[in-house]
Amino acid sequence: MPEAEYNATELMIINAARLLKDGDQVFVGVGIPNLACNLARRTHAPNLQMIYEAGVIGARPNRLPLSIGDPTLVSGALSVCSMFEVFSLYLQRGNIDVGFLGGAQIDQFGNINATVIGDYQHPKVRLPGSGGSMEIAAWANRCYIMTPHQKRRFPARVDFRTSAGFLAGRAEREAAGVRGGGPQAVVTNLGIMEPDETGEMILTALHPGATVEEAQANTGWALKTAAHIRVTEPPTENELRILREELDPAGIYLKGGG
Amino acid sequence: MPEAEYNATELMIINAARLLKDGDQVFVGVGIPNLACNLARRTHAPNLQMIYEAGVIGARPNRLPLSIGDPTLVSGALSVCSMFEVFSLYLQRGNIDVGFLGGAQIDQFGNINATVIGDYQHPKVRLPGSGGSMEIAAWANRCYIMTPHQKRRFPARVDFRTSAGFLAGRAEREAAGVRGGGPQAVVTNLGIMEPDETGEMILTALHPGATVEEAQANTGWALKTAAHIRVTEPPTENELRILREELDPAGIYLKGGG
Amino acid sequence: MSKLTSLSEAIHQHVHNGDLVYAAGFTHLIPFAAGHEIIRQGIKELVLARATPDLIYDQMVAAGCARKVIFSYSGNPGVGSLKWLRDGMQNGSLEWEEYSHFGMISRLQAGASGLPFMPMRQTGALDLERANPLYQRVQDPYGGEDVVVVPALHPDVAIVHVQRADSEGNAHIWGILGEQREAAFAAKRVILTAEEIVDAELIRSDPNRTLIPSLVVSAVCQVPWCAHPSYTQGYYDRDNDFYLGWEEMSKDEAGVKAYLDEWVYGVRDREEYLAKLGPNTQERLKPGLRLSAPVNYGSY
Amino acid sequence: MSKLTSLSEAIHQHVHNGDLVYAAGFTHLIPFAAGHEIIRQGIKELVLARATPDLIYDQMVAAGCARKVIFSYSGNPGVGSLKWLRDGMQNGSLEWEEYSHFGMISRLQAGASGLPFMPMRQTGALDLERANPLYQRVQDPYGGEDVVVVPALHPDVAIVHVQRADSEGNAHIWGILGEQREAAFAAKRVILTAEEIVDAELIRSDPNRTLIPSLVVSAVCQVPWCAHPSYTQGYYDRDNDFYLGWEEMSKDEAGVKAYLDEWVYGVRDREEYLAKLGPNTQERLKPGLRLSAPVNYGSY
Repeated sequence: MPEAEYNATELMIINAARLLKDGDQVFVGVGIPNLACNLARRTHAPNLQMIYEAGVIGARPNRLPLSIGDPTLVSGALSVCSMFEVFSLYLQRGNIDVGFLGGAQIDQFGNINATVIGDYQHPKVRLPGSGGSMEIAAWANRCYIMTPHQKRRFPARVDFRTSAGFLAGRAEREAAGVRGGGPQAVVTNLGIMEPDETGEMILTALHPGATVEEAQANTGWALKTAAHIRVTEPPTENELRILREELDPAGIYLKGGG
Repeated sequence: MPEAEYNATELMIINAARLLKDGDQVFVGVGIPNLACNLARRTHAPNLQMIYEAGVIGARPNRLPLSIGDPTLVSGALSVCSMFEVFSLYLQRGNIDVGFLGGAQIDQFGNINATVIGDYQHPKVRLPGSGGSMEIAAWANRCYIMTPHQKRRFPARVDFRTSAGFLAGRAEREAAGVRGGGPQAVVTNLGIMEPDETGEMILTALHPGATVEEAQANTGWALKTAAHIRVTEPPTENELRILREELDPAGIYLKGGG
Repeated sequence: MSKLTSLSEAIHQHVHNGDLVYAAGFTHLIPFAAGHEIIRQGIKELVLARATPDLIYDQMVAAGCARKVIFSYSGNPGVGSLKWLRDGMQNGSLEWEEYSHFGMISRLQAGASGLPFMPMRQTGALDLERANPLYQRVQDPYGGEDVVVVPALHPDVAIVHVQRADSEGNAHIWGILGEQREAAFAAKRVILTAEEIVDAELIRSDPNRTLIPSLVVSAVCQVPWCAHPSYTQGYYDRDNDFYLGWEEMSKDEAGVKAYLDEWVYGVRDREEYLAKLGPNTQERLKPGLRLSAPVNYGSY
Repeated sequence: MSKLTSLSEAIHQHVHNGDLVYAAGFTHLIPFAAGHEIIRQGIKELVLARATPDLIYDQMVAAGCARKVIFSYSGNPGVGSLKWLRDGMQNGSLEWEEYSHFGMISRLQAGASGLPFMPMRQTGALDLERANPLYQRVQDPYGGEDVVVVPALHPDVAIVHVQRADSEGNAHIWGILGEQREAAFAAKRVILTAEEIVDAELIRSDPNRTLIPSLVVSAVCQVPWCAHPSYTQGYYDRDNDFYLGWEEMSKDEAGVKAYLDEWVYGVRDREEYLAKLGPNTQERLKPGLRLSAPVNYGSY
């Protein structure tokens, strides 16, 4: 990548924000997904609504929340319900358009591991576990993943499937009767991967300056590429200004690298 | 019965009230069960708590409610929840000590019909149906029934089992794994029937002046009697005063005959 | 985006011949105005579902709107029976499907939760389970007793009355909650009627009170006194005189016709109904003030 | 009847060696004071259940109170991991039982509802279902996909912090509700801690806000700042500095020992903790006023 006036985190957030649609009901965690949603709201998706697994609907935070249960999410929100209710009435009921997911490993079919490196019963590295992600990955209409493009993060097969992408392929997910549409895009600092007709994640877009070779070198499986690889629009001055000046002026997430 | 200073309805309410214990959590409908609970609260059971199927806990009504969802039950109550919650968290969870039941027919084993006279698919007389009674009869620790002693109300077998007493006997109820203890007493204007060891309702008490013969003549099965039939204490002046002056001064229920 | 529209327009757009309608409300918040508008618009062949059909469904059945009722207690609470439902079931002109209260609202809870069914403990009373094949049994995989289950209910349209909402349909409800929320989440379309349309900031001042979110609402209608002769906690009392009087009024066809002619067909909308009801009745039903103590959400 | 007692007495009476404890709270209302009191009383072999173990269980595990954890997200939210839980699972010294959030709270919902199990739709992610044999499948009798089920959880004791309660334990809660209510209804015994004990009339002024009734409460304790470094909506903010700092503090045994010695063993109760915390920290965490708009229940 060429020297740029934006960093990898900003690039991912801005490209993720562009995937969101006006009116989307987004099940969102804190950190960079929160920034992507807020950026979308201030640009092309003013009616996007944020729903937090803590049970907060239509939050209007006055500050950047550190935790998913920050009190600033509650004061001035449209509605607050219990955790059981937000998972039942919103997520399981099919009322969520978009979910954001993350994890230590993402495989060729968008399955995610956020549970354990090594054997489950004898963990080499024990990770936090599912939280909400098992159900978000299953039941949101569309899921997006933001993660730096690194080989160890993209193994051909995850050690543990915390949440379902397309399993071993679209047909298997469909046979399982899982409601949502599965992962629609993995946004990295190099480009964007999207599922092909079999559910395999293939390279469909590159950010300005990034190459297919770079992407392949940082992916743990033989990365297929779309017939026509799109080059993403570079972040605009407006997008960067909103992110840096309005949303994260202290650079808590933007400087942290995601 | 001799000419008395109280009527049949008052007699039933007062005897039902005496069956309630201090601290009982009572799932209560409007009408005479409501009066029995309030009488108990003002005499021997000040800590009895009334819970309404409308989702009202610890009501403190300022007037006699006509319907089970009267607004006077809500204003000043301790807690209000949804119908699903009151049936789940309170009744099904086993938090209810006492339920009151009524119906058009009550049989030898305390099973109740509040659904239909005649064939279900081709009703001769269609009654309102279960409402909450199917679950109250099953899950309250103790159930009480108040009803005038009439042969048509006490058939050997009900046309339709809307709610379970002891089914065909205690063993069958136990085999069905039903949580609550079943009907503990049927209070009539003649006396009280209670279940024997098989679950059959037998005559255990007579009100002053009433006779076994009278009870038998008004019961649709061969009514067994306890070895020692108790004679109930007549209503006290204090009980009658509270009922008439404090609880139902307009005589809405007391004069209606139940 | 505002979803405000007239009740007449909302009914026209969202309630169609043959729909399964759930007009929610356990004694409280029963949307009589919406039922009357459905009668006026001559919508037919409806499947009318409610735990307690109450007078509103008795009137709609009498007016010829219904093919079938789904219910758990078909009475005039504290008074007697619902003649038109009772007769319809007795003479075979009205189909019905019946549950206990818990079975009925468990169907809504399953629907609201996106589940195929809800389990309930056994009650020992088998006759209704046998009469209604939608009751099923499921084994407890942990070795306990079988549970009874009912399938999810997804009404084509739910009609839900509330005290106050913003123009997008975020609604505060208090008092008896009945099955208001479950019906709204279970249904395919939701008509929300409100005593008051308020600024979104007022709704946002107490988000824990918002039981129905805009997300599930199709149309929002401001309809003061929508629930009369039922009631709206804090706004007006239940008109028990009317409930007592219905027993007599509904006794024969002439009585019902007179009522419908005067109070349904004879008025254009709830505003006219309210004017006809007159200030004395409104005065009689007005409760005194009894405010909730505030809570501090804090500014963060 | 008043159930007021000291937190120390409540813990002594209701929490025993080997108990399954559910100290509720999703980020909000986490009862740190109760966890510290359990540590001080030296209670051992506990099974600690929480959707998010959070720092409180990391401290209790570090202090040697726990035999096992039951959880669905074992991290320091927004910061990193919980070292003592992570190490315990990695080195085999700590048993664990794991769910997704929805699986975890569905266990509580089943427990609270008196059901043997709760159904959930399938998620396609089978590894956890395979790893935890308490996940089971049940056929949909209506012909749809099988559902996933989890069994009811009935904690021996739930500890639930609330904003305000009367002396009998009727409690108002607002802000993030987490699994407070479900834990209270599911448990065999409930210790309720409250920022304020208020007159029952204040509770009765807003019955829809009463999410936990006295009926299920065993003991009521007035414990201001019970939740610090977690927070109580409207009373004090989350102490994010502490959450960020725990990462470093908990890195080794010496760090944790220093913390426990100073802030747990070194104080007698929450009152001393609060005095030690000092007015500056309290001032820093105080939110501004943001009151809910009142509602009128009406006097009838």
